[in-house]
Amino acid sequence: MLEKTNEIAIKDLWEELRLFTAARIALGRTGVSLPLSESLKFKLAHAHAQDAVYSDMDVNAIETALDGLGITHVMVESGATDRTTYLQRPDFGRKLSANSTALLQNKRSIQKDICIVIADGLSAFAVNENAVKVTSLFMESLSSKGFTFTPVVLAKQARVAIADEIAHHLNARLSVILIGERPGLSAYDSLGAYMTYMPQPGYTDEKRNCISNIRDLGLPPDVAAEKLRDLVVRSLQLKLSGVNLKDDDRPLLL
Amino acid sequence: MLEKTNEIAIKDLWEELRLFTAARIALGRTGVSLPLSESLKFKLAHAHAQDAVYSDMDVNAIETALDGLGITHVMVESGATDRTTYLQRPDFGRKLSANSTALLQNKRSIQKDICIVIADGLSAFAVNENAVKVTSLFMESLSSKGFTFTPVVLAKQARVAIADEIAHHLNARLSVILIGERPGLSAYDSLGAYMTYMPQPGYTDEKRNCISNIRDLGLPPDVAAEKLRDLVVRSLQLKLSGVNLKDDDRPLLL
Amino acid sequence: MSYKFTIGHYVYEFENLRVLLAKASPLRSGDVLAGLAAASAEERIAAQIALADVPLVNFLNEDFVPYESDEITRLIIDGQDQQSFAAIKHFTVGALRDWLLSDEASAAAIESISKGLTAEMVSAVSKLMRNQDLILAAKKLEVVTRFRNTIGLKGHLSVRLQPNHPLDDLRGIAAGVIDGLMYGAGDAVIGINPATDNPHKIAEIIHMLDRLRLQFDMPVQSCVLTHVTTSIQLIEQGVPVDLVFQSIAGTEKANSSFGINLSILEEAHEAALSLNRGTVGKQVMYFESGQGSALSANSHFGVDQQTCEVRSYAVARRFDPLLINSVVGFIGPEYLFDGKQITRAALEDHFCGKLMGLPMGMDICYTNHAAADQDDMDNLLTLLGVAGINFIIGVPGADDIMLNYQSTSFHDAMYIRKILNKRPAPEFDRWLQHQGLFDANGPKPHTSARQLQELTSTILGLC
Amino acid sequence: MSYKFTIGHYVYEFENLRVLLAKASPLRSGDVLAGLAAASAEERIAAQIALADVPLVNFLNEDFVPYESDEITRLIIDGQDQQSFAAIKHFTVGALRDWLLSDEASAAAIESISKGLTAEMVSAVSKLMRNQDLILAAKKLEVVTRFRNTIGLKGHLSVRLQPNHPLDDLRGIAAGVIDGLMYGAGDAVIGINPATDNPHKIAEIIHMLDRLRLQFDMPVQSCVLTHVTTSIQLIEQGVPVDLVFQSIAGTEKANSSFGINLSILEEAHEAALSLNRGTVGKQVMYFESGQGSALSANSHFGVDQQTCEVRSYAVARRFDPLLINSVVGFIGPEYLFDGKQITRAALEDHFCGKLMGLPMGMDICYTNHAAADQDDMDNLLTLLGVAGINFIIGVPGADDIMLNYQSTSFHDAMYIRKILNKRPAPEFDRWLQHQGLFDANGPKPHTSARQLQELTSTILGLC
Ligand code: B12
Ligand code: B12
Repeated sequence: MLEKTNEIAIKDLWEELRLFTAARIALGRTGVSLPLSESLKFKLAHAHAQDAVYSDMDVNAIETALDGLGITHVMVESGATDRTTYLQRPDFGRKLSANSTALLQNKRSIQKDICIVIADGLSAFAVNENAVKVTSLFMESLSSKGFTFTPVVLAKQARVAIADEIAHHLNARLSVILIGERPGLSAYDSLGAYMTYMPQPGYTDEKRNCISNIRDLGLPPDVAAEKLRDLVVRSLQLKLSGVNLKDDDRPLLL
Repeated sequence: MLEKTNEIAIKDLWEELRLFTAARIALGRTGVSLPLSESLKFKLAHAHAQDAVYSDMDVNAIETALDGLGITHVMVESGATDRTTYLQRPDFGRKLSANSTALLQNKRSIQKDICIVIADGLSAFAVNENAVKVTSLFMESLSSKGFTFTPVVLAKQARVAIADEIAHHLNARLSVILIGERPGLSAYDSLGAYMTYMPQPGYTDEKRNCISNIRDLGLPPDVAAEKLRDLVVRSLQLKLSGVNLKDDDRPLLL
Repeated sequence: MSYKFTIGHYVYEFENLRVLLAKASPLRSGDVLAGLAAASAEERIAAQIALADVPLVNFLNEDFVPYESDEITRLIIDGQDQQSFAAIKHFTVGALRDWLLSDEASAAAIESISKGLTAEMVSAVSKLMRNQDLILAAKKLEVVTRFRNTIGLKGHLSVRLQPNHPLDDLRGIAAGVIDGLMYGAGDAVIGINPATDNPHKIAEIIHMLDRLRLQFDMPVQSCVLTHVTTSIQLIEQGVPVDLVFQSIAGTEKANSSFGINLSILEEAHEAALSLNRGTVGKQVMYFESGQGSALSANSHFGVDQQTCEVRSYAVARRFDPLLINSVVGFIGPEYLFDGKQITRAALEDHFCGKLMGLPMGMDICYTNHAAADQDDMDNLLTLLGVAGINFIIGVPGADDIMLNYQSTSFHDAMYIRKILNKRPAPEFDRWLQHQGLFDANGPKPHTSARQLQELTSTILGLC
Repeated sequence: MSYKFTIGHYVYEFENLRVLLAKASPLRSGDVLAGLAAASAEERIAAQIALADVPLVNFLNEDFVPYESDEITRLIIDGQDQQSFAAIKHFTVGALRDWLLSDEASAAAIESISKGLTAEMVSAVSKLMRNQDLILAAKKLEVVTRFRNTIGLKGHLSVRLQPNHPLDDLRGIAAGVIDGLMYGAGDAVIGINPATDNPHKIAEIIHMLDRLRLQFDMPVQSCVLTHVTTSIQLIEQGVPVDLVFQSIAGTEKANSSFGINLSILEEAHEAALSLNRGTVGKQVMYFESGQGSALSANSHFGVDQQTCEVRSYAVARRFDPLLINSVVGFIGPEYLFDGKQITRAALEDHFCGKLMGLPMGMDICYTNHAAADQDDMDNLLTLLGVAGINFIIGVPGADDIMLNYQSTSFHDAMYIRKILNKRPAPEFDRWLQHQGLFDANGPKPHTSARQLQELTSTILGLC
């Protein structure tokens, strides 16, 4: 692509540094400007990232995978009925639809430790790629230690805060949401994990912790599952989440 | 309005020149900038001019007025079904809808001299204000001299070029369209008159002549009717219209 | 010849250069209206990538509008200068873009190849450029023209004074002229759009403006923007015409819908030159153009509206104009929908015109049926100022009460001169200072009421 | 108190100042989302006209968020300086706008009244200003700050080097730092957003950046944009923190959703000062803000998003920051829908910040769910450059691979410096020239491969 245009631009002499980062470094220049080849690659990536916002959660595949792992699940939707509404009304995306609220209230059981929510967020791609992997590794490592789980909840057209309402209905001590982060130019498949202790509808972000950039070329799903496990365990032990709970890589006492 | 803000701006010393023009002259300044009072008046006028684009032709009133004058008329519409389509598809606005085409073909009679079209164009306001007045004065002066007319055609969602198709169907030697010019900030009721000799569908502007800015504070309707009369008579005499027919105020030989 | 680019598994194919350029165009309503626009963002970028690799020489072998039937195609092809082209003959369109922005491409270097470029090459390269590229490249270029003053020098920005009146009332026009002069406008031209095309009326206006100029010994030129055939007629009658104006478009057929062709323009050019009225120069033509005019006259032949526009610059270039501006937002949202599209088109037009060697100005404007407002105009004005535009339009209060649209005002002109530290044309600047209207910083705060009284009554006396 | 304006026969009534300001705001999606926006263009202008006639003193008697329950309201009201206010006490909001643009309002004159203005007055006046007014007034002001270099001088433009990495990999970050330095970025700050909030990791990054600075004797400051509480903890542990960062918002409740309040910020400010690391100055805070954050945390109390934003500047002003920028397009289209809204908001934020006496920069940016593109950013960058912005963001290739959005690039920074003839911060400029990376015209064409090899391996060695 665009080989023929590259005769004029000045190359940067530090191209080898690309080894260390996926960032767009050492792009060269013509005068002070970006060489055309880079400018056009950027535009193409932009078109694709914009498409990622409109990608759909592959509910079938996720449900089949969870079934295969023997994980029970339930499907809900937010108050945003479609993508356009979702983008314009974040407030709708933070709340369950009336139907879904009723559904969950029916499923309420005795208190469990953890409620996991898988949500499309701003990139269903990310969820399709990475959510099941993180979920299964995370659940596996904690189930074996005796932690209990509500069914996994799949949420469509959802924002981060919906997890607290969901977990509250299902009577869980802690909510974890795996949600598609907004797609970037280079990373359109990045997952974010957010966690709240003793979740309540209406909580804001100071009550949450976050692990971000989960994807193969970022924080790999297996490492993310471990970090999430440590964070969740510490939260349940210290009975808190949010700003006062700092990420920490010292060994956990389980 | 805004008296209190006017303490700081520097006044222009030539305000009396406003006698000669409705243009926004002698506005004063603060530094090099427009005083706020003028800036806000401008914005308000802009909001109103934008509304004028969406004004509707008052068909009832116009038909009643024509009836009162004993002028026969017929109503047609262009290929643009609504205002939004009209604005985006000028090509539709230049052509009759299928229904209207059929209607006019049915009304075809022996050749007449002149076909007058009254069309909303970009400001129905303008048409509501001024079209009947120009039409009646114009027809009066020429009927008495023996010129013949097709029925007056009211056209909705129309562009200038539609007149040539209409007049062609009705078998007229000359088309005249009175159409709402795009609304300006100060003049949102200005009418344009365009004329074509031996009109054919598909003609472009070199074949037409134009009299513009018809409104009380521009070219008053009665003067416009006279100018239009002279132009039309000269066109029929010289058997031409468009760039080679120049406006001329030398006396007419009728 | 067809052009291709593959993304993922999908092969985008473009049947010829004309289609390729249309699909590569940044989104605008006119191309959508014409059915020429790319169907998706991805297709648009595929076209841009394919276009980047097209050798410039291909443009010499593929007509956009048939050579046989279009005199503008003939003008472009026959006028293309092989010698200027030699240095860039091996370039692709993409290489031309990279070269234009390179340090090597000085103003002189670019000027030396300008005549080798066809209108379509210029249009093509602009489609590959971001807004900042269009600004940066245009800023390098300086196109200076002269009639009674010097327009287009770096560090200067001129203004057309446009005091239209719906009845062509002489005193109404004069009132607008005074307003503009007080604010330092008029150095590009004092240019009136007449409401009528009545030759007597037009002659009257021209005479009045000439008296005004002589009375105050102003180093300015005037123009009444009537149809070129009317101007020719007036020149024959001995009316003191400074500049001849005409709207132009980019195909023979579109021009014929304007009632003109190259030989009429030629005739006008010669007529105007024959009067020999310039003092510091002999550039006597004033042109306006604007994206969408060919399409609106149904004579675009499947060529995208920006390429049609640049073809009209080929017409302008032929007649060595003193001034040319695109009327970018004037024709309406049917062709440029909103502030974003108007802005993009304006930056393209300015860059393309300058690259063609033209003294580009701009009517920075919008109509009331478009999705645009004063904020959009402020932005665009600032951008074009940075890009080094030769002149802008000055209408009292930005509101043209005859043409019914909003352009830039005398205040806008003062803003852009102040914020970018630009001066009027040097001769006019000196005149303003000499009259006591301006000092080194801009308009003087207190012209005395008496002095002003005299001035205005003298002027009204000339009407 | 209620405010009224009548148009035709319709009386528009606005129940209080809070509502009046919201209805007078230029259209933006966030205010529509919040149900605060004007219902029509006419209502918006009615509100602006009514607002123009409101005496400034009214703002001292009407709370936007209750004084009792909001510490930011208390900060604003208690901090308002009556002495500075005296000179403009009799002004209406409209008069303030006219005065700011008048020749009388020199930079010094405006500075002398700045502390008399409340955030809400500043927000109000900006709503009456067109984009060109916002540019012109902001350009008058010069806010200069210092830590290891001097930022904000006229004729200069600084860049925050933002080489984020999704794993906080030290060499990955260093690679981005090298790329930026080569292109002359980094004089505002070398500022990393950490992917994690792990304090050990963050300390590692800070140490690495400090070694880098010392090794090359660079007159720059570094910052890791972690939560303020983490920075405090790190300072206590003796980690060499140059600047303390925090995101701030305009209501107490919104800040508490960020996990902060004024006393935490106070503590952070003192902790950072205690290290005494600045050489040419002691301004140690770096803040970011952005329209929409209060609404998104459901804590806007019916105040329009721009007024909330300016209230966050009252927070910033309290802590004498070295740097502050709005992240204008970062939060998304829910709050600023497209390029037009982002542009307007950015010009407001820049002007309002400068009028509050703050060293405003801007993260000129957009997300992939917004209706914006590089052309919009080029335009906005150019406008803010003309308006005299203190600093912009520099991200490799404009693509932040960790935060997932597009900001400006090192190339963009070179563009704006070149086209407007701006230089980096003087100390950094000298350093760049001394290192042989820059000459008087900008980046040097040929840094030798050997020299470069040495440089990069030294830097990587520090990781
Ligand atoms: C928009 C406009 C244009 C646009 C038209 C493009 C378009 N597709 O809309 C452009 C920039 C191309 C243009 C060009 C010219 N225009 Co013009 N234009 C106007 C304007 C501002 C608005 C017209 C309007 O609102 N129409 C209403 C809508 C509903 O009609 P429409 O079907 O959408 O648009 C058609 C008409 O506008 C027509 N049209 C536009 N201008 C002219 C001029 C003439 C002489 C004719 C016959 C038709 C015509 O072209 C459009 C397509 O068919 C008027 C001023 C006014 N206040 O009206 C001047 C105006 C009509 N134009 C005028 C002139 C002189 C010209 C030119 C001859 C200038 C020149 N010297 O070259 C050229 C060539 C016109 C031609 N023969 O094609 C004069 C006419 C004076 C007169 N009494 O004869 C006017 C009154 C302005 C003026 N005083 O200068 N124009
Ligand atoms: C957008 C964004 C913001 C916006 C949020 C506004 C909004 N309404 O969307 C703003 C600018 C306000 C913001 C602020 C901060 N953010 Co933030 N933000 C992001 C970003 C870029 C995208 C998030 C996203 O796509 N969410 C997905 C959509 C679907 O979710 P949503 O429901 O629409 O949005 C919610 C979340 O984004 C959440 N959120 C945003 N940031 C943070 C940070 C934390 C710690 C938490 C718990 C929640 C949270 O707020 C939104 C409303 O509830 C991420 C980076 C990334 N790659 O994901 C960083 C990111 C999540 N933020 C981060 C940080 C550190 C912060 C701050 C603490 C910075 C500071 N020092 O003040 C502040 C305060 C956050 C808080 N406690 O409220 C870090 C978290 C690091 C970590 N592992 O803990 C991230 C990963 C970026 C980074 N590395 O710097 N942020």
